[in-house]
Amino acid sequence: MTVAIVLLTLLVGAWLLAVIEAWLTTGRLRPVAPLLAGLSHLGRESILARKPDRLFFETAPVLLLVVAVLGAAVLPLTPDLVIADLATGALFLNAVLAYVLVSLIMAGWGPNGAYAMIGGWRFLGQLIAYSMLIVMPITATAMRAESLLNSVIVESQAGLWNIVYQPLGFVLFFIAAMALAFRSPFDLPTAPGELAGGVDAEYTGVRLTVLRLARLVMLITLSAATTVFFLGGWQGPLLPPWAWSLIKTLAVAVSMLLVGYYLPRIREADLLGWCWKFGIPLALLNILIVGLLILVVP
Amino acid sequence: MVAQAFFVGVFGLAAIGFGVAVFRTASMVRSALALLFSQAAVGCMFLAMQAEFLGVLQIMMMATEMSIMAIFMVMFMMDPGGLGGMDMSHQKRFSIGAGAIAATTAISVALFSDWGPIFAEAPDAAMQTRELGFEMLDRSMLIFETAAITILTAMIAATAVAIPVRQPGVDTGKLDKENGDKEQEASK
Amino acid sequence: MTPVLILALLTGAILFGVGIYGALSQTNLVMIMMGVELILAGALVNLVAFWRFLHPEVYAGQMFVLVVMTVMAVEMAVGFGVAIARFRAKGSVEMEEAGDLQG
Amino acid sequence: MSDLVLPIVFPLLAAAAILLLRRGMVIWALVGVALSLAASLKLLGAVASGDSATLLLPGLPDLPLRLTAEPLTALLSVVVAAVATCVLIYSVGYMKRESGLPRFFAVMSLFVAAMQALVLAGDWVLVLAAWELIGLCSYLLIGFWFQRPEAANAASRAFLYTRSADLGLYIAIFTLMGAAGTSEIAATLNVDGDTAVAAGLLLLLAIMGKSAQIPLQDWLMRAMAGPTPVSALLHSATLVAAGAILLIRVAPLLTPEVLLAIGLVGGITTVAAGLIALAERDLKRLLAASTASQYGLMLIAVGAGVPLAALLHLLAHAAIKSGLFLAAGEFQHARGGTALERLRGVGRVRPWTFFGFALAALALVGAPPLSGFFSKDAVIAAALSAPSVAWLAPLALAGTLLTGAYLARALRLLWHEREEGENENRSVAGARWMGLGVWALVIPAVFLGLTFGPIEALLGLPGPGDHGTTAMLFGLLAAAAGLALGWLVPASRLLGPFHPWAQSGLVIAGGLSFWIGRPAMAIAYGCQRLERGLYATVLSVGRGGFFIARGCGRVERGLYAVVLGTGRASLAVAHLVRVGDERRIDGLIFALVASVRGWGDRARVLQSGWIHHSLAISAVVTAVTLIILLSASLSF
Repeated sequence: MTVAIVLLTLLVGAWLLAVIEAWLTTGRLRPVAPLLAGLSHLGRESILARKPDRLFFETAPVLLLVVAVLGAAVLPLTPDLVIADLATGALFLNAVLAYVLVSLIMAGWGPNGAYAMIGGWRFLGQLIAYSMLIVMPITATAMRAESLLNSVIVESQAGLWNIVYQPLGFVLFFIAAMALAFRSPFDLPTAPGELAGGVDAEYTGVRLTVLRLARLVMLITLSAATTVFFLGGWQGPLLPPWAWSLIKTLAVAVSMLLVGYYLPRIREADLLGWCWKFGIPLALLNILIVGLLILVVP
Repeated sequence: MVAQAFFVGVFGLAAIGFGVAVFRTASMVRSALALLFSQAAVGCMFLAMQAEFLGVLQIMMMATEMSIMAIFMVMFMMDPGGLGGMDMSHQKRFSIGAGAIAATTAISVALFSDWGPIFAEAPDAAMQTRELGFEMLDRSMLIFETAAITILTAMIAATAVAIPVRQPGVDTGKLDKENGDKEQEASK
Repeated sequence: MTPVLILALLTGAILFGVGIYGALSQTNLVMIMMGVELILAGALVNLVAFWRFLHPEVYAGQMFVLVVMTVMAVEMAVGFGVAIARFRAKGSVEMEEAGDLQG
Repeated sequence: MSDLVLPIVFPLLAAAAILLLRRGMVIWALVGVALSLAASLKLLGAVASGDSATLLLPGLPDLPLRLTAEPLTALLSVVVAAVATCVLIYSVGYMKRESGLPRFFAVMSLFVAAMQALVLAGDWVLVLAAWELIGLCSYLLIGFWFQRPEAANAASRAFLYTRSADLGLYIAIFTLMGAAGTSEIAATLNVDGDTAVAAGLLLLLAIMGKSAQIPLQDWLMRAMAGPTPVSALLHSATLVAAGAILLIRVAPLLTPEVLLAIGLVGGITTVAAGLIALAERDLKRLLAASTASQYGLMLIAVGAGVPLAALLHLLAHAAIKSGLFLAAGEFQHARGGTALERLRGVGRVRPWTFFGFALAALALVGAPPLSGFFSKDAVIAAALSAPSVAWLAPLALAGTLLTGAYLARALRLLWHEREEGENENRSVAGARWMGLGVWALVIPAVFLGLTFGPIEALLGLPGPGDHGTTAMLFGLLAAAAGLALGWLVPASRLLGPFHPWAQSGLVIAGGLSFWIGRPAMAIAYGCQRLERGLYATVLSVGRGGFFIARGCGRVERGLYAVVLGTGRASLAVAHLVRVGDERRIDGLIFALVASVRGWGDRARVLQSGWIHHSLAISAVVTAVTLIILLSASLSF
């Protein structure tokens, strides 16, 4: 039952985000367009490159989708609406999200094509830049909650949301999440304009649909994670918990889309340099500050 | 118990299968990813054995490590795609013998030694994480710190080794290559 | 006699064997490192099995697992450092071509 | 009660900050020490209100590090922090003109941290660590001006002395830990029997090294080559005090024999060092000698079985002696030197500082109602109430008298007009800071006596017994007599024949020069003698050889013919032998060489230099080793 609800929520959220994205880019609000696009993709012929690594080529989109859904599985939308509230939930989220890289490398290597491969390896460099910035802020939140259970992390923010308690961590996590979802301005693996689509350059038809769906679902998952870790999850006045989770998640997702809409694409070298020269020291500083706060403020 | 045995067995088989696949595929990226999935299966075995933290940690670490392995394969192999289907192995018979002997010895030790009393119940995951944290920062603190320092040293050492030696106006890479060839001539 | 422990140990043993085969048979430095990784994975399986079924109350066992994971990471880092240096110097990391130490 | 760590952590952080940032070091150091002082005051308050806490820090497995806050340790930590604060304030002014300030302030802060750790330590491991750190810091600080040979010399000398004495500490600690089975001080203190005696004597050795007791007092005088604030810190609260503090803390362990030994060492030191001080030509060296003598008094008190008296004297001495040193440092800046001749009459130029100096000096002599009065009376009363009065009391009194004498002498020299009164009132850089530091120490030196009552109540150690009035009487008499002698009679006449000898620092057993110098000289001398002898014998042999040669000349001719014959015969034999050689022996040798080469070739096969071969070999070797080990473990 829970599973069904969560999956449905993800689908609806994906649809909403697709609509909003189209609205932001084209300026026109067409609620049905995404569905139509998906259906039309189903109709299209599926082109296959020469000498592809068929296994990877087929697996990659599915793996991406599965990863996104698994990540959502440990995030509590309401106190009882969570598929599996693992005792190491926060860590599990990291572990699952690490497989985005794997699926992208597969997707890059699978269709025997230059652009795709460059895109895939680019994402490896991108991971080396952002992964620490995903892990460390989550560590700080877990420190405050003194637990890795996501639900406990949410409850630990009953008094004060983490976005106020550790704003530095929130900013870093927000950026890193965008880099992980490879939204613009971090869309290096699929850089339309310089890589002609990168990893999904060679994908057509059903596979492309799955790929795009997976990207949207992953955006939702990461927004939900931001909500859980920094925005107090389902907590909020007078609305029911699920509504709060939904509102916050959508707000985060839309803000991510907006940031991406207004910023130019970043260079890989710059990304690496900034993340390692400023991001990681700041993340460590954040951990230090949170630790001191925990020690000082009982 | 039965479920545990089932899962441990299944994931163990998966780990072994992928482990064998590592050395059987010609495509280097495939073998790297096979190793990744083998390690991930090992992590799932940990989960099945109720060592949740370690399992998740294994799954997480290996994803990154093996992906990096993959890119290094592509960088360093002459035929990463395995399209040429060339054989990348030597002293096969000895290796197979050694592997078989090692495996059989370990298996026989596992089978024919008395493992004393068995604990049916493991502490629950949250407790484990907590206790492991205390262990790390209380009794094994020295060991933990040593591990950390070791990693740091390894990072620095690896970087230092990988950075090219710079001589003004000389392309060291080519120079060294020629020297290497000369040496090989001399050694033959 | 406990099936699960034995199952885990068998898996560990076979992984160990496969790893040794790989480390000995491969011609490429990176592949050799893969073999070593497999050997260590077998060791990890055994460690966790021992912790779980023999001494679940002693957390030094889990600590040991963490240390072995550290060793894996260190091995990767240093190995790749050597590989890069070797590749830069000799243009390949094929062990067949690395006879410099011949005496 | 985790704030036990704070007094140690703050100076440590200050040191780290200075070393990292390399600027603002003054502020860092002052803030660190001040915070440490505040923390230890808070600690003292908590302890005074009756809760003595122990903090376990994770150290080696099953060997945790303990910090204890009991009245004694808390009080001592307060003293350390207070003196350190004053000294650092002072050194802001004193070091104004110097370079290498980061080094100075960082090491000073580290020094304070180490001392706090030693004072608060609850187990021997920590004590050892802190002890070593203190030795290192003192080395670095005494040798601060390492460009000057005498400074470097003094630093290494101090280091050698203390370190060689530390061996005693090591052995003692390991004996105690072995006997008690734990590293906790409180637990090891109730060891008894021969272990206690041995441990006590070994500890005494270490303490003699650190607090400069005869015959290891030499380095203390030479350590004056360091900056003056360093000397102040060393003498009053840290390095030299460490010995006495350790002694006071292990007092329950000491058995009567050890007590007697301690008392005697202290007594001899106090008299001998007093004589040295009386004969000194240099103000700082004089103060150093007096430090040794005062610590001798403390050892007497401990030897008499009244550690409380020793503690009181330690407190009083901490304030007084650092005050004296700081004043001396200001004089040094005023006249560019510390030789008493140079300083003659400097008191008139800097009356305020001189006033402080005089107050502190009187306090040290034991003039009522200054602090030294009470503490010294406590010491004398302890000596009188000791089982070994006959030994300790006269020595203690003599020490007091000498104290009066040399301090009076110093005061006179500082006050009297120098013959040619020229270039006075040259301004001193940072005199304001220095004066602040001096007075911040002189005032407690005056009023510390009032706090002794509460301190005794707080510590609850046994008092010096019921000889209060007699002790006071004797003490006052001795002090007054000493002052009068020192002021009226010049030292040279006072000491008479001893004077030059005392000036040279009493080198009957003056440390290195005796323990190492003499034997070396003796050996060298012996070698020279031996050489001479050999030369003579060779000469005579030569002459004899000459005569013999002449005789041989004749015999030779006769032999010539014989030799010729022999030669021919031997040629014939040689021919035969050669024939034999070529057949057998050479063949044998060649065979050997060939086999060796063959083995070498076989060995070279292993040396293919290929990684996979090496790996294979290592795998095989590992397997073989495992088999051997297993079979061994099975067979046994």
